[in-house]
Amino acid sequence: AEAKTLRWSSPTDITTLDPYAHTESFTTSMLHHVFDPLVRRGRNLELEPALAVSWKTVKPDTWRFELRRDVKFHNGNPFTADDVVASINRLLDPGARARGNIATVTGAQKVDDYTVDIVTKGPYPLLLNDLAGVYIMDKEWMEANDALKPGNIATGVTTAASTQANGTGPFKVESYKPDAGTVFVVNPNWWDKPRHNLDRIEFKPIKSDATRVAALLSGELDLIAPAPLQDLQRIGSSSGFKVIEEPSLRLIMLSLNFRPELKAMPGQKNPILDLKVRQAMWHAIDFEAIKKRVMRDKSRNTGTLVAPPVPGYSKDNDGPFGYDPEKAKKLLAEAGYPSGFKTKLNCPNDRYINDEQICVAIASMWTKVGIQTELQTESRATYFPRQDRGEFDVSMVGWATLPPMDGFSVLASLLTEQKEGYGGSNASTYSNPQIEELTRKAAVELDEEKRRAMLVEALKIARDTVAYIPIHQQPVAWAVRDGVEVPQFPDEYVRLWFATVK
Amino acid sequence: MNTLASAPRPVPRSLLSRIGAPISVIVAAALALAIVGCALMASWIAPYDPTDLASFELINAELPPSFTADGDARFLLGTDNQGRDLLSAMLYGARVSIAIGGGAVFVAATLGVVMGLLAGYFGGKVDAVIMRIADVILSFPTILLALLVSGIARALFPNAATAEWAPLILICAIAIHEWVQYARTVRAATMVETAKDYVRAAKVIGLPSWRIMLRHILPNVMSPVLVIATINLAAAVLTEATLSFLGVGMPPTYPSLGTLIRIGNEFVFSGIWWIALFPALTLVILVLAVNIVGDWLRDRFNPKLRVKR
Amino acid sequence: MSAAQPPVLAIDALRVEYPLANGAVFTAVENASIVIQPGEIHALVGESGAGKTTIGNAVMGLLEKPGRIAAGTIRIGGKPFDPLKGSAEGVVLGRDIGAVFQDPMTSLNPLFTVESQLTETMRTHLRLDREAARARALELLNAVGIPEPERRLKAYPHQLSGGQRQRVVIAAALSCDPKLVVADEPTTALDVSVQAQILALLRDLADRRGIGILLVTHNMGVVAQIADRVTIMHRGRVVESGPTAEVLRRPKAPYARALIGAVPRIDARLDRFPVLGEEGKGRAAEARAALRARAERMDLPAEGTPILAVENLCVDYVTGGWLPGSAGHRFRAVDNVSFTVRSGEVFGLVGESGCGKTTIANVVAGLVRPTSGRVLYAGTAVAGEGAARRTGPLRQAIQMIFQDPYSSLNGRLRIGSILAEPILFYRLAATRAQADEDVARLIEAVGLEADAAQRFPHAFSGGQRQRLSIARALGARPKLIVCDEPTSSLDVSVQAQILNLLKDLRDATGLTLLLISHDLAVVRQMCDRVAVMRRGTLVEEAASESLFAAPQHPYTKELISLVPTLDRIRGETQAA
Amino acid sequence: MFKVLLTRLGQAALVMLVVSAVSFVMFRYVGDPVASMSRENASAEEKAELRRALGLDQPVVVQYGRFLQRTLSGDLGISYRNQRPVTQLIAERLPATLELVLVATILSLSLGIPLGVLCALKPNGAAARVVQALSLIGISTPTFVTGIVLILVFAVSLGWLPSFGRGEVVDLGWWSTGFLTLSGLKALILPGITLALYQLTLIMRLVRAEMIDVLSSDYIRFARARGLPKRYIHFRLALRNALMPVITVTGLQIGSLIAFAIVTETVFQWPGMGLLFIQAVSFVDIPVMAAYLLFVGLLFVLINTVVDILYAVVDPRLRARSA
Ligand SMILES: Nc1ncnc2c1ncn2[C@@H]1O[C@H](COP(=O)(O)OP(=O)(O)OP(=O)(O)O)[C@@H](O)[C@H]1O
Ligand SMILES: Nc1ncnc2c1ncn2[C@@H]1O[C@H](COP(=O)(O)OP(=O)(O)OP(=O)(O)O)[C@@H](O)[C@H]1O
Ligand SMILES: [Mg+2]
Ligand SMILES: [Mg+2]
Repeated sequence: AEAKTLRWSSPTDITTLDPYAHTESFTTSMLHHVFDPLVRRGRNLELEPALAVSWKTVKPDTWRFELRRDVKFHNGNPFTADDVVASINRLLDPGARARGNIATVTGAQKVDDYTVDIVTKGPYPLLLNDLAGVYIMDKEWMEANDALKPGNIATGVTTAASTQANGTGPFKVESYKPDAGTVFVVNPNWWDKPRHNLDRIEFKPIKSDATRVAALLSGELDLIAPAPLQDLQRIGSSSGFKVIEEPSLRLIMLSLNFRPELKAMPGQKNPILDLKVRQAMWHAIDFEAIKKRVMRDKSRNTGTLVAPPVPGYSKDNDGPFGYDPEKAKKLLAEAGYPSGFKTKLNCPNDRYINDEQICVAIASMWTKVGIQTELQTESRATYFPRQDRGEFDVSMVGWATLPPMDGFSVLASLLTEQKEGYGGSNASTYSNPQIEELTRKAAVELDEEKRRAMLVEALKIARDTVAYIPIHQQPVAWAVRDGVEVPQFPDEYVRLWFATVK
Repeated sequence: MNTLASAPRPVPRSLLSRIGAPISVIVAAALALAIVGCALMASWIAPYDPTDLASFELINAELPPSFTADGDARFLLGTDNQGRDLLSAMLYGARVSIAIGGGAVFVAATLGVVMGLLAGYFGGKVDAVIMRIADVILSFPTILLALLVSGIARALFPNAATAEWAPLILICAIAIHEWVQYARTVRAATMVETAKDYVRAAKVIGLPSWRIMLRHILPNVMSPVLVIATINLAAAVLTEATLSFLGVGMPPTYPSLGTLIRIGNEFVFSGIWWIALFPALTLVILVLAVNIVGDWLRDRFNPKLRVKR
Repeated sequence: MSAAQPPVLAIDALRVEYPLANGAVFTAVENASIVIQPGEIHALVGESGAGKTTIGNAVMGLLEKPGRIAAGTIRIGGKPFDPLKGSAEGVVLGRDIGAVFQDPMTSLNPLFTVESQLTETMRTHLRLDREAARARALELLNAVGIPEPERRLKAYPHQLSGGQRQRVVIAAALSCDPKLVVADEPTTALDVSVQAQILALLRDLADRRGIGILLVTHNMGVVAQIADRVTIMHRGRVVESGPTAEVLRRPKAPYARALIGAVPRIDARLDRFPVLGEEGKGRAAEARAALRARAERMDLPAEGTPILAVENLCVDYVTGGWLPGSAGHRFRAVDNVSFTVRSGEVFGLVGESGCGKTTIANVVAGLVRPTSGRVLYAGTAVAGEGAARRTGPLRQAIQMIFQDPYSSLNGRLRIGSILAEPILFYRLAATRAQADEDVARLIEAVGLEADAAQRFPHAFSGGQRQRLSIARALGARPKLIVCDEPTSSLDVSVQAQILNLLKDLRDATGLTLLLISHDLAVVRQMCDRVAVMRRGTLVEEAASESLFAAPQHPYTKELISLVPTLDRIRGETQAA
Repeated sequence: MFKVLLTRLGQAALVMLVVSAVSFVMFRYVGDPVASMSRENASAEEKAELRRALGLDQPVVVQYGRFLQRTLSGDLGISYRNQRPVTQLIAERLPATLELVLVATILSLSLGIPLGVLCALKPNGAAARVVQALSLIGISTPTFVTGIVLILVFAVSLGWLPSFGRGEVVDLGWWSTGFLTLSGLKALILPGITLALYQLTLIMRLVRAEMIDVLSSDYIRFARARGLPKRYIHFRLALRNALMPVITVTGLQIGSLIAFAIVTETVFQWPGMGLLFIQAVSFVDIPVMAAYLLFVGLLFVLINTVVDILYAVVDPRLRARSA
C-alpha cells in the first residue's frame, strides 16, 4: 500500500527532543509521539495505563507501578524498571529544567525488573496526573550517548538527547530541523495497537497565520492547528477542507490588582479592593457581544475559573453574572465612585485568541459605565514578565490547568498568596483565608470525592469575591483537508496516534 | 545693440504656471495637502471620535461601507472590527501616521545628512568614528531599538500616558535606526564633491567647514537624500504599525493607518476587505503624491533642469 | 580645395535664443552667417559672451537646454541641419564632426581613464579593435605633445594638468578624422610651445586632409598665425568677417578695430593694457573706479620685502592602486622649487603645460599638502613643515583664482550668493543689502551686468565664468592673489580691463599677485619678476624686463621665440 | 593595504564590543525569558530559581562580563528556544538567507537599474510614469500584505509555486542549497520578489535621480559630441557616475536583508536568519540574540568595508584619498 503521510503545521516549533530539558506544552505534546509515559491520557483525557499496566499506593507516600512487558525502544533495547528509575533520577536531577513537573516526587526504586516504587514527599493526590507528562527514556541508550544527565534549555546544557530521541512511542524521529521541519516515521514495533494509519508525519512550523491557511488551501498541508478564527469561515466554505473545533481547557480571565494603590491612580485608595466595584466591573462587560462579534460564536462564556472537563468544575458556579451596565453604575455609585475611576488595562496581543480585540471591547464597555480605561497591549515577550512583576492594574490571564489538568492548579497558582510554593501566578495579590486553608487541605487529600468538593468550594468563594473576572473558554480550532480524521482534545495537544488519512 | 531682449510676451501668467509645475505635480500636491489637512483637522471633520472608548459599540463591528448592499448609512466607509467608524479611525490614524512617519523621516534625514557630511568631508578619524557608530546602529533592528528607547522612556517617566508619549518614542526609535542610510549615502556623495573645484574654491575663501558643508556641498548631495526620504516615508508609517503591535507604540485604542492596515489584513480572507483597503489606499495615495512632488522638487533643485518645461 | 565641393559648414542668418527662468528670452546669437570651405581654418573671435560657443554648440546640435535655434539654417557638408533631430542627415557626431569643448576640465568623464575615453570613440566609428585603437590613441597623444603617453593613457582626468586635459580632448576630437572640427578655444591652457605644436597639427590636417576647422579663440596671435578667414563677433552679432590678413590689417568695424588694437604686445612693456574705447566710461568703469576708491592701503610689510616664500617645495602625487592603502605609483610633480614674492609685486610663473604650476598654486592656497619643503607668508609657515592652521586673517589674505572657471563655481548656487559669500563671511559689508551692492559692483567691475547675480553659473559663457571667479577672489579683499590662468578665456579687450583693474588695485593697495599664465605677452606687461618652470623644476628666475630682453635658459628662449604675434600673419608669410 | 585591513579589523572588534554592551542593556527591556520558559503553574520560587539559573538575577554588568568571558573563549551559548549551539543555528540559517538575499538583490539590481535609467531618459514618458507609480504602490503596501497576496495568487489560486519553506535542499557539506532542485528554485521565487520590491524601488528611484543630474553634465555632452552610441553613453558612462548612492544603498540593504528580512521570512516561513532572529526576540532567547547581534555587527563592518573599497573602484578620485 502507498505510504500514508500526514503533513501538518502549527505556529510553534519543537524546542528540543530532550523531554526533561524544557517545560513547554507544545514540545511535550510533540514528544509524546516518540516517548511514552507510565500513564497517559486516553481519547477522553482519562488517565489510562501506558508503560505501566497497573498501580496502587502501598503507603500514602509510595506508589507501586507494574510495568508493561515486551516493550522495545526504537533502537531495539528492551524496556525495564531500570529505565524508569534512570528516567526519574534524570528528571530529579537539579539540572533538569522540567524537574518542577514532579515537584513532590523524591525518588524511584526498582522492586524487580518490571516493578517500580515511586516515593513522594507526603500524600499527593495528583501523582498520576504528573506522571502522564514524564516520558520514559532508555537507560542503556543514555549511558551509551552520555546523556544520563539532563539537558536544560535555561542553563544551556545539551546532550545527545537534545537532538536525538530513542523512545518507545508510536513514531520515530527521522529528522529534526528547527523552523524547517521535523519528520516522524511510524514505529512498527509499538506495544499498543495503532488506531492510526500513518506511515509518516511531516511537521512544518509556520509562524504566520495567513501563510499557514494558504498552505493548507494550496494543498501543501493536511492539517493546521490552530487555524486562525477569522479564517474559519472561509476554510469551511472552501470545498475539500473542513474546520474542526471544540472548546479548549484554556480559560481567559481578567486579573485584578489587589494592592493598596492602582498604577493609574497613584496616591489614592485602590477602588478595586471594594467588592462592589469588582462586581460592577463584571456586570459592565457584555460577554455575549464579545462572543458573537470577536469570537465569532466559537467561544463558550463562563462564570468560573476552570473548564467543565477539569476536576473542580461545578455547573452551579458557572452561571452568567449578567450584563447590566445600569447595575454596574449603581454599584459603582454605592461604592463611592459615582463618576467612576481610572484604571489601566494591559493585554498581550499575540498570546490568546483575539486577545487585543477582546481588550479593546472591554475597555470600551468599561468606559461607558464610567471606568476610564487606559488600554495597553504588547507582545507576550514583554507582557508576561511585567505581569509577573505585578506591574498591571487589570490584565488578561489565560489558564488551562496544564499539565495536571486539575482545578487544584488554579487554587495553587492563582488564588493563593505568593509563599511556600503557592501563588506562583498571583502577582495581583488576591488573598482569601478560606481559600488558603482549602488549598492546603486539598493538596494532601487522597480521597478524590472530598478533594473535588474542596476545589468546588474554593472556586465558589473565588467567584463570590470576584477574585478574577472570567471571560470565556477559548476554542480549539483546527482545519484539515477532507479525508483526514484527527480527534481534538481540549488540552490542545495534537495526538496523531489517533489520526487517519485517506 | 543690447540683445537682452525681453520678448514681447506680457501674457499674464497664472500663479501655477509661474511655479512651473506640471498638472501631475499640482494634482499630487493637492492630494497630499488634502490628506494632511484632513488628518490635521480630524477632530473637527471626523463624524465620530474613534479614540473615545465610549463612542462605539461592538455590535456595530465589521459593517460594510454604506454604499454597498448591506451597508449602514451611519458609517460611510463601514466599521472596523471593534465597531469604530472606519472613516473617523482613518482620519485620526492618518494624523498619527503622518506625524510619526513625517517626524521620523525628518529627524533621520537631518541627523543622517549632518553625520554624512561630517564623515565625508573630514574623512579619517571623524569618518571612522561616525561610520562605526553607524555600524553599531545597523546591527540592531528597529524593533529592538524601539524596545530599548521605549523601555528607557518608561523607566524615566513611569507615569507618562502612553498615547501622548508614544509618537515621540516612535519617532526616536525609527529615526535612530534610519539616519544611517542617509548618512552613508551623503557621505559617499560628499567624498566626491569635496574634491571638486567649487569646494576647493570655498576653502580658499576661508569659509569654515560647516558653512562649506551646508551651503556648498549639501545642495549637491541632496538628490539621493530626497529619494530615500520620500520612500522612507512609507516605510516609517508601516514600521510604526509593527512597533505599535509590539507594544512600544500607539495603544490599540488609538489606531494609526498602519495599524488599521495590519488589523484589516487579518480579515481580508473572510471577505471583510474594507478595513484594510481604505487605509492602504490612503497610504498609497499619500506616498505616491509625496514622491511625485519630491521628484519635481528635486528637479527644481538642479538649476540646469529648472527652466525646462 | 575644389570649388565643386560643398562647404563643410554653411551657417546662414542663425539666431539662437535662451529662454530664461523669468520668462524673458535671451538672444545669444543674432543673424550670424559663416561659411567654411574644405581645408579652411575659420577663426571666430570676439568679446567674451558674444555667442561663439553657442554657435559651435548649435552646429553640433548640443545647445544647452533650453537653448534653441530660432531662425536661420545650418548646412553641414551641404546637408541641412534639422533642429528637431538635432543633427544633419547622414552626419555623425564624432565621426564627421569633431568637437573640442571650451572647458577641458569638465569635458572628460572623471570615472574613466584617458584610454577608454579616447579609444571608445575610435572603436565606435572606425571599428578598430582594442589594440589598434590603443595604438592610435598613443599616436594621437604624441601628436598633441603629451609626454609619457603610455602612462597618461592609464591616468584619470583628475590626474592631468589643465593643459594635458585639453590636449586629450583635442586628441579625442581628431581621433576619427572628422571633416569638420569645431575647436572652442583649444589652446587656452597650453604653453606656447605646445600651442605651436597643436596649431601646426591643425594646419597640417586642414592642408592635407581638407578638414574644415571652426576655431574659436581669443588669441589674436593664433588667428594671425593659422586662420584663413576670420569672423569677429560682438554681442551676438557678426561685426566683421573676411580673410585674415585683410581683417587684421584693416579692420573696418569699430569694434574690430578696437579689439585688434587691444592685443597686448610682447615686444615692449607698456604702462597699461590698451583697452577698447575710453577706459573711464560706462558702468563697468565706474564700478572699477569705485573698487579702487574703496581700497585702502593695506598694512603690509614694506613694499619690496618678501611676503611669500616658497622653500624647497616638493609635491608627489600617488596614482594607481585602488585598494585602500595600496602603495601605487609616485609621481613628482614639483621638484625642489624655491622662489620669493615680494610685497606689492606681480610675480609671474610660466612654463610648460603640466610642469606643476597649478600644483604650486594649490600648495600656496592651502589645498594641497606638500611632500616636503614649506611655504611662508609674511614670515609664518602656511604650508609644509611647521605650518600652523590657517585662521581668519591669514585665510582671507591669500585668495586664488582657479584655472578652471567651470567647476570652480557651485552649480547649485546663484552667482549673487557665490559672490556675496566672502563679503558676508569676512563682514566686509555691514548689511545684506550693502553686500548685494558690493556684489553688483564686483560683477560690473569685471564687465558683466549686475543682473547676472540672479543667474546660475551654467548660464554663463566660459569667459564670463572666469570673470566671476575673479570677482569672487577680489570680494574677499585679499593681500595676495594666486591667479591661475585668470584671463585665458577672455578676449583681449576684457582681458585688458581686468588686468588693468588688478594693476590698479595693486598700485592702490599694495596687493601682491602670483600670476600663472601661458600668455607671455600678458606676463611681460603685468609682471615685475618671472619664474620659468619645466618638468617640475624652476629653470630660470629673473626680472621681467631682463627675462624677455635676454633670456638665459634655452627653454626660456624657445618659449619666447614661439609666441604667435599679429605680425606673422599666415597669408602674408606664405606669400612672402 | 594590510594596515588598512588591520585597522578595520580592530574597528570591527570595537563595534562588536559596543554592540554586545548595548545588547545587554537592551535585554532588560525586550522582556524576560522566564515567562516564556516556565510552566503555567510554576511557583514563584521555581521562577526565581529559573531566573538564577539563567543568571538574570545578577546585575547587567556581571551578566555582560560573563557573556564576554564565554564569548572570548569561543562559546556563544545554547539557544533557549532551540536547544542547540547558537553558532550552529546561525551557520544552519545562513545559506537559506544568503540565497534568498542573493536572488532578491540580483532581481532588484537587474530590474532597478535599467528601469531607473529608462525613467531618467524619459522622465515624463508614459512608461516611466507607470513604472514609478507601480513601484511606489509596491512599497507603500506592507510586506506582509504583498507576501500574502503573492501566496494567494500563485500558490493558492494558481497552484504554481509553493507557499512556504525552501523546498528540497541539497546539502553540499556545510552549505545547503535550494539552487539545485526544481522545488528549491520554485520556492525562491515568491519570497525573492517580496524581498526585492523595496530595494528595487529604492534603486530605481536613486538611479533615476542621479542619472537626471549626470545626463545634464558636460562630460555627457562631450560624449554625445564624440558620437558614442546612446546605449553606451547611458548605460556605461552616465550610469557609472550615478552609481555611488546605489552601491551605498545596496550594501546597506544586503546587510539588513541578511540580518533582518524578518517579515518576508516569517510570511514564507523561510528558515533563515530573519526568522531565527524574530523568534529569538519573541521568545527573549538571549544567547541567540546576543550572538546574533555580534554576528550582524561584524557583517556590517565587513559589508561597509567592501562598499568603501567599491567606492574607490568606481571613482578613481577617491583612491588618492584612501591612500
Ligand atoms: N591628482 C593628481 N594625481 C596624479 N598626478 C597629477 C595630479 N594632479 C596633477 N598631476 C600631474 O602633475 C603634473 C603637474 O600638474 P599641474 O596641474 O600642476 O600642471 P600645470 O603646470 O598647472 O599645467 P597646465 O599649464 O597644463 O595647467 C602633471 O604632469 C599632472 O599630470
Ligand atoms: N544656458 C544658458 N542660459 C542662458 N544664457 C546663456 C546660457 N548659456 C550661455 N548663455 C549666454 O549666452 C551668451 C553667449 O554665450 P557663449 O557661451 O556662446 O559665449 P562665448 O562667445 O563662447 O563667450 P566666451 O568667450 O566667454 O566663452 C552669454 O552672454 C551667456 O551668458
Ligand atoms: Mg565660449
Ligand atoms: Mg594648471
